[in-house]
Amino acid sequence: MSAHIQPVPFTKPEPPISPEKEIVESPFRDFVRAFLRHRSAVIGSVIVLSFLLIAILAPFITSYEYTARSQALLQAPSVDHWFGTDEMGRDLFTRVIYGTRISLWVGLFAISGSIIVGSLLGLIAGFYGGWRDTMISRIFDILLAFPSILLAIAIVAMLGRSLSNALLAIAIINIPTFGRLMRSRVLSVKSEDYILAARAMGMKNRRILFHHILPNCWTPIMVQGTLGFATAVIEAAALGFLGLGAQPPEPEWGTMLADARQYIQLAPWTMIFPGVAVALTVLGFNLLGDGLRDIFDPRMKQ
Amino acid sequence: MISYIIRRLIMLIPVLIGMSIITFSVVHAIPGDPARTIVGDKATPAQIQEIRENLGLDKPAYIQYFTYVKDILQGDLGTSLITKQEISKEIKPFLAATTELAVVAMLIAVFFGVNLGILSAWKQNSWFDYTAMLIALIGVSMPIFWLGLMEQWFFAQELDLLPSNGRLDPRMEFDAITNFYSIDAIIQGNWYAFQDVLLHLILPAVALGTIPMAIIARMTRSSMLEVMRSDYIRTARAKGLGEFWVIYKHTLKNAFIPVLTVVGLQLGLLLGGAVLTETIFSWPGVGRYIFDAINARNYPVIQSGILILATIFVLINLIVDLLYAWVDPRIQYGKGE
Amino acid sequence: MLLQVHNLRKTFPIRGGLLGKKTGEITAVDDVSFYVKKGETLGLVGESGCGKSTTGRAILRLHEPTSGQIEFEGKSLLALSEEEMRKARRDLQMVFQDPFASLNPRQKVMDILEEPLIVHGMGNGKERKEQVQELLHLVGLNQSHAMRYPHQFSGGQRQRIGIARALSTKPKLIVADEPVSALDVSIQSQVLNLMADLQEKFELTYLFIAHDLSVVKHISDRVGVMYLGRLVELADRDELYERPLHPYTQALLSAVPVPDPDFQKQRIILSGDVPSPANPPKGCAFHPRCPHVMDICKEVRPEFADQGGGHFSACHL
Amino acid sequence: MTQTVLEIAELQLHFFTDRGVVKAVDGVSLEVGRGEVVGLVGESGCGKSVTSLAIMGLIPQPPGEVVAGSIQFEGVDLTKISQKELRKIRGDQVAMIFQEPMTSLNPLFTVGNQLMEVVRIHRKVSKSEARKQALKMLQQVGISREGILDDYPHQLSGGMRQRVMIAMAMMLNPKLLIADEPTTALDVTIQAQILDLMKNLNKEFGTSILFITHDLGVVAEMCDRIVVMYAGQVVEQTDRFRLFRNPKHPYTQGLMNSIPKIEDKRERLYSIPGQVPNPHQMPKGCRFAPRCEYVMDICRVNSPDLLAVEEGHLSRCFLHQEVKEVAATST
Amino acid sequence: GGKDPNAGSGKSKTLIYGRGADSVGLDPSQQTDGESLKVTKQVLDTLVDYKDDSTEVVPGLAEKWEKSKDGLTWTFHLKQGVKFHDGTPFNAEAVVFNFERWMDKKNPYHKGDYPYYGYMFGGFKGDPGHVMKAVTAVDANTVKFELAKPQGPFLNNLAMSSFGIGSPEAIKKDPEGVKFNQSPVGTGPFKFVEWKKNDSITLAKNPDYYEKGLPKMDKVIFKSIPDNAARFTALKSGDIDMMDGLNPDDAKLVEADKKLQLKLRPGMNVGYLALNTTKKPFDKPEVRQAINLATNKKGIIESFFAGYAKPAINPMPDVVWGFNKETQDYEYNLEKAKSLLEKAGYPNGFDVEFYAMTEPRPYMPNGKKVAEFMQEDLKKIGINAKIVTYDWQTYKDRVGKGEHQMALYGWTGDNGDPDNFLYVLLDKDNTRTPDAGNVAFYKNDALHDTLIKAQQSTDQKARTDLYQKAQEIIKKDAPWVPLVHATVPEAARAEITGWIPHPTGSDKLLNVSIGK
Ligand SMILES: Nc1ncnc2c1ncn2[C@@H]1O[C@H](COP(=O)(O)OP(=O)(O)OP(=O)(O)O)[C@@H](O)[C@H]1O
Ligand SMILES: Nc1ncnc2c1ncn2[C@@H]1O[C@H](COP(=O)(O)OP(=O)(O)OP(=O)(O)O)[C@@H](O)[C@H]1O
Ligand SMILES: [Mg+2]
Ligand SMILES: [Mg+2]
Ligand code: NI
Repeated sequence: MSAHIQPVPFTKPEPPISPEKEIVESPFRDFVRAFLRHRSAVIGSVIVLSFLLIAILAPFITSYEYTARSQALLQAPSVDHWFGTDEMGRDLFTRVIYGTRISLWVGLFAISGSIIVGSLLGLIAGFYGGWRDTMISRIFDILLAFPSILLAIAIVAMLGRSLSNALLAIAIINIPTFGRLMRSRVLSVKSEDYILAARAMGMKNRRILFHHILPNCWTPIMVQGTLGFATAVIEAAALGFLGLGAQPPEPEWGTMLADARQYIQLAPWTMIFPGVAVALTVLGFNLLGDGLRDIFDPRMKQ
Repeated sequence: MISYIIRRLIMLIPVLIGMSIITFSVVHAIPGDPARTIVGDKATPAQIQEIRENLGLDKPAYIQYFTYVKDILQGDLGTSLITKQEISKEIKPFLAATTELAVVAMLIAVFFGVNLGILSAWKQNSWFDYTAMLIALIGVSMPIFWLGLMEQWFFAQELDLLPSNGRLDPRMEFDAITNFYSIDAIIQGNWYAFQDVLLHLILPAVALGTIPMAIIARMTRSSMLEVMRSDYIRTARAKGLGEFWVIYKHTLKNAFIPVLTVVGLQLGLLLGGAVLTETIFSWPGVGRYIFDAINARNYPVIQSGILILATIFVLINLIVDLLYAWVDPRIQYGKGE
Repeated sequence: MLLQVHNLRKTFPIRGGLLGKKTGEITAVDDVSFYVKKGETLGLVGESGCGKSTTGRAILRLHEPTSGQIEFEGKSLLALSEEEMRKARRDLQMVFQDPFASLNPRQKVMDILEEPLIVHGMGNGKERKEQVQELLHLVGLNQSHAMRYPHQFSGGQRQRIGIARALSTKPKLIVADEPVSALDVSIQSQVLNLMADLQEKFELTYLFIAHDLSVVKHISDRVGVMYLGRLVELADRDELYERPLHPYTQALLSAVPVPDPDFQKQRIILSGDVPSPANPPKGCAFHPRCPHVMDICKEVRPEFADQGGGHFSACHL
Repeated sequence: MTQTVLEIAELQLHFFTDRGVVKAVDGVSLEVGRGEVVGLVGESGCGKSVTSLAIMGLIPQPPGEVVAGSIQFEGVDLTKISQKELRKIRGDQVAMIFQEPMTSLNPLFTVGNQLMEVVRIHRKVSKSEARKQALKMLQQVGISREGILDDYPHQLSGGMRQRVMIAMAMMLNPKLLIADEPTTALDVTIQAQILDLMKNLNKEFGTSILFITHDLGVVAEMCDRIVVMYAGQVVEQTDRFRLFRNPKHPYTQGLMNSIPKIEDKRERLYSIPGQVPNPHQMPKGCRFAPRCEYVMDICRVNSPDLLAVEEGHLSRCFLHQEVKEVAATST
Repeated sequence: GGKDPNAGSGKSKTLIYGRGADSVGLDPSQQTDGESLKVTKQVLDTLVDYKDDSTEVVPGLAEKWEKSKDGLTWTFHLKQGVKFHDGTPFNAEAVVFNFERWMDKKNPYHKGDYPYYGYMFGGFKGDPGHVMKAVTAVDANTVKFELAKPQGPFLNNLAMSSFGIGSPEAIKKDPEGVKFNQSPVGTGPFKFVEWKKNDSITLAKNPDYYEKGLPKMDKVIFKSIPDNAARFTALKSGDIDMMDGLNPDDAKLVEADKKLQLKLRPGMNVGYLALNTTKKPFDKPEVRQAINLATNKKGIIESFFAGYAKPAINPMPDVVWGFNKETQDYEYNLEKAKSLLEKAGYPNGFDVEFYAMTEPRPYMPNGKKVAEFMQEDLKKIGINAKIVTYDWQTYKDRVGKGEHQMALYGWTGDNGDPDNFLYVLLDKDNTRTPDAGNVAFYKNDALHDTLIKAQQSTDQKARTDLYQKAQEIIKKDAPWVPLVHATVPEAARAEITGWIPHPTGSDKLLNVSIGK
């Protein structure tokens, strides 16, 4: 009657863990899946990719040249000129399309510049601490306390007005954002157990820095970079608006807006389309950045 | 606490020194000089040379810098090269104008941003949430000068609802006492003027406040969501606390801490970053003042102006840090950190 | 005698005040001395914050000790230069409490296990790869696991990886800092068995830190009890569990819940909390909670002395 | 037992996540009698907390949802009533203590504020009255320092905080106290204090306690009856003596055997092979089958029911069901 | 908003003048910018004045005057009974006081810089070129000016707003030389009331003004609205009554709007493209001529001046006497331009930097656009122009140093004398860096002789002939592409009457009123 199962003897050999059949996914595949599930990331990347395509394919999208004048001055949008024409009779659609190139260029270069410099400084400050940290942190404080647009204006005034100098100015004013982010990230990664483990393993500082700390710091930088991209586009437009950015006849959106400002009464479309283009690009990057942040944020992970 | 404040103020010194050096070098590296502005478009070379000498611009840069620092240390912010006015006096109304604008913009931003953020977080993933967050995103995506122009065109011109520019109807008899017009109007008991001042503030403040509002709304939302997931909110619910109190008492106070940082940072940025808004709305503010000074190579104004703005920026952030301690009892400055 | 620790002390500064001056000290480890024999397991127990981890880390010089002596195989570790110490770490390895936090989330298991070999210049590429396979096998994982990332494992598996990594350089001493605390019971036993097997196989020596007294008892040869930065009792396992001398050890042992409803014993319920290591009580650190407190305890710090047969205790009783 | 305070029947609780539906609780039934201490044990992730949160109506929704089953508290089905009615019961008749005393108190409000809040939500009393009650309750849990009411949580040690949590839960003398791993984050000596305290409260006030833990030692000490969960299901349920002396389910047996006993010698421990199944892909049939030593063909196909092995001893295993059948035919 | 403009402030008649920038200072002798002088014109009167719509000289504070035969002594008879705003009397002493203050660097009240004085009168006391030998009071109402050498444009110079006479008492009360610059005291139709920096300057009617019944307004407010579009919006919504700096394109809108009226300010200016003759390839006259041929002035005027400008043929506008009507302009002919280039040895064109100003100037409301426009045409003849911009200060600095190859530039006449255009802008004397006035760095000895001869003559007829000849020489050498003489469009609300925009840019608002 007593068919009790007896407690299992302790000496029973331990069965090896069975190899699992479930498909092993790389973090990249994981990321792609999470990404595709994230609505704003997808919408954002679609917008960004479209602008990227527009930038690349600009000459094929429009049959006009962005400097080509016509007799039709300040014409309202029509079949011939989808966005109308400007005061020199140039096709606005074409100019907006070509403007994409400039804006993306601005974002890319300004932001990669500030990421490289900012991260490097932040890395040094966070990892080595001590006087290096104090010094670099002060530099960040200084740059941050500067009224950034005024600093940019001064820098451009100093170096001369051109797109590349505007880029440089934008890159400089964005350095502390990335620097501080990197520093705080390094500080937190530095105190992780796996860094301690790496030291316990007998690794050299340099190896720890580049193999263990750096790879674990780049996600927030990437997120911030995407958002910074958006900011840079707006900043470039602001500088362009003040006449400090791209020089004619480059169709930079901010410059176009500045030029169009006086036609706001007469030809509002000259004002609306470049403005919408800026807002849309920036929106795309913001959506993408937001999405990436959610995806990378461990707190958002279930 | 006091020692913490002192420490922070001491830390301000290297920042200001670095700042003054950078400003000085950048400003002096800009080609051209103030002598030309002073004499205008026409002048003989001899005249220009003479003015340069009068201004001490022919001396080596480091001597000019030390002279400047010496003056600053004696509390002398210098004299505008163009107007010959003392900067400390001249800048006051500009600072006040910008501060008034920035504060109102910030109030708008905080009020709408925080409430939008709360509602979004509360109704997470509802259509309200999506719309609010989309609006917030569009808010940060718009160049403010564009927004300002559009606003002006639509509300001032097409609808003729609000004044398009300036701080006050110039026909109004009005004494600027503190140069915060809203306060001045109250002091003088001039309610008509007060109303006018507020009306004039609306468009520029909305233009200026849009980005901070959007940032605050997003920040509030994410920080609310995070706090709402926390154990102590679960505890509050487990006590049987009503949803309203859970949100506005237990969650908001905790969620507000990161928002506070954003508010401080943005307020600082608004003060120095209002150049474009000031230009579009003819707001006689400090951003425009320094911007003009850059164009005129009015060295002392640029230097002292930026120094003042930076100091204010740092002070605001210090105040924010102190507010933390007030909101969050866990933070105690001056003790072991 | 593999490891000898004499009067180890580690303090952490408390910073504050004007310009971040040092305003105080936390004495995390205070005057701790013990030895570990080759091939044995010394268990270290105590409540949270009493300095167990700090002791473990100070021995590996992951926290530079404030004072004291650490002799490993007769050589003083503290005398080594940074580079020499780095090389010496080959023989001294560590297993961490949180198997997730201690594995770099961006490295594949392959890289995690291979890296110590690279660092210490062991073998060429092919040999290293082979060795990694062997390690995996040793801890009960298989080849296919090598290309995965830590987050794709369960807690128990991750801890196996942590152990494999510690083993990779064929160390002589392994400091295991609460290696099973984060694991569920059914998994915990897998890991404990593995550790025991490996010890046998490679003649490993363990310094096993834990707060679970039953786990410590299960795995250790000798057990040390820490309280507020100090070692209060140290003895052979059976001796300690059967004849605890120090009132704290007694209370600790009595407080352990026993999974047996029939088991009845008199609990010693201590009053109060563990004091802060920033300002430890004068005299015997345990006196505010001690049921047998005497006047002398409040003034004089008792000596940590051999009470006979290698049973050390620090108590005036 | 005379009366049940809480009766959960066939509770189904699902989380609708991006990766699919997680059946976190899959047909759990249990009951708690008046004055009884019921232990709910099981490994991490088996659904203990979720079950207790469901009682409080605190399941994060979305993604969680009670899809089926009932939770009867004093004859009221908590899954059916409105949030408002539920709020009235919460904190008053049913109270809860959470695992992490460190994070379960709001850091920005004083201890007094948070304690008094409970009273003032449910009773119309003055502030000073609430304060008095708070102080009294704190004394009950062994804190007599009056100044503590004005302290902030971070100024207290873990043990103190957990006492405050208990005081908060006991404030209104609830009929049912749910304690979700209340001592896991604490040290052994402090844990002993807290367990002692809870036992006393149970005796003194007759509060029923649903005690959730993964520590079998704690269960053995505290609970009258024990419910063992595995992967969202109850696998065994009986009084503590029977459970410890005579565990029926292979999982329970395994669990017991893997604990290093304090009196045991240094030998190999038993270990349950494999690991807890992934909640997204539960095995077909019996959920423990992949790890079970006595696994039979049927176990991989059908899932067994929770049936009485003997009076007051339920188990979810085909082994026993066979046994029962045999027993039935033999008599 | 369109609220009652006079609400809340009684029933006084207030005029609001919207403009692009604030004044720098209000002591006219220290200022050179138009925005300052625009205001001081209302507050401080000058000895002689310009006519309402031209630079012809009419009596001001001086009723009449005579000059000696040799042109070295000028005697002015002052109006009587004129009072400064502070109540002190205006008399010969006051005039002498003002001139002493300006010309004598050792004068205790000579604080700061007096750029226009030095510029118009050849420096200060003691300088070799200084024209003014002595200014003395003959009696209470008579002032005598003795000159060191005759000066053709002497009267025109005196009429400039910069030489407005201020109250000596007020100046003496301000030994630091700061206050007067902030709140000037003169004899003009309006008194200074208040200055809100970067915002508005308020003037009130001077009840004691010597012309009875004037001015017509009780109050004039100068309001700065930096953005052109915003200013126009403000005008349309009634926030301001009149404005300058209208975008040329908006002129059409003004004309179409019944509530507004368009005002055209005659331009005594020239906008031009300076070709740096010392730099390759502009050292070749053919190249310069080719650029001239490649310039579509009509197109530029259509696009950026909305038609409100005259194509420039000579370096000076036809409102200035001595203008050569005979000069033939280069036609717009790209083919011819190209062949000229070929002839000059540039069959494939060349690369060049094209300086363009970004700040709107009266003669060039949108330099960058003009450059952009020309860039297209230049491209067609093979010239690849890269547009370079700087802020105005840097721009002037670089151009003054001759760093440019070609630069858009311009000039607004000060006193309506041809010398003020031709000598200043094109004589070799003015090619000295770093502050050259002749930014084409054009050096022609024949031209130099002609201009110097004209400068020293006081015979109008002889001067006219000389200047006509000069213009021919210039046209042939083509150191510039003269582009436009801009008529500056401005706007006011329809009810505004009596506003006559003056070529100098400073209008007396004496007769302006709202309604009838
Ligand atoms: N890096 C550090 N800086 C300052 N104080 C520290 C640091 N590390 C540890 N401490 C302090 O030293 C004391 C001992 O800490 P330790 O981590 O060694 O305790 P433990 O016994 O391992 O506790 P647990 O069981 O919680 O792991 C604690 O009071 C802790 O706060
Ligand atoms: N918000 C959620 N979203 C999705 N799944 C959840 C959520 N909360 C819990 N779960 C799932 O429900 C299951 C049960 O979780 P629960 O917290 O009840 O476990 P537990 O038994 O309390 O474990 P522990 O001992 O770790 O506290 C887990 O598999 C978990 O993945
Ligand atoms: Mg530890
Ligand atoms: Mg749980
Ligand atoms: Ni039996």
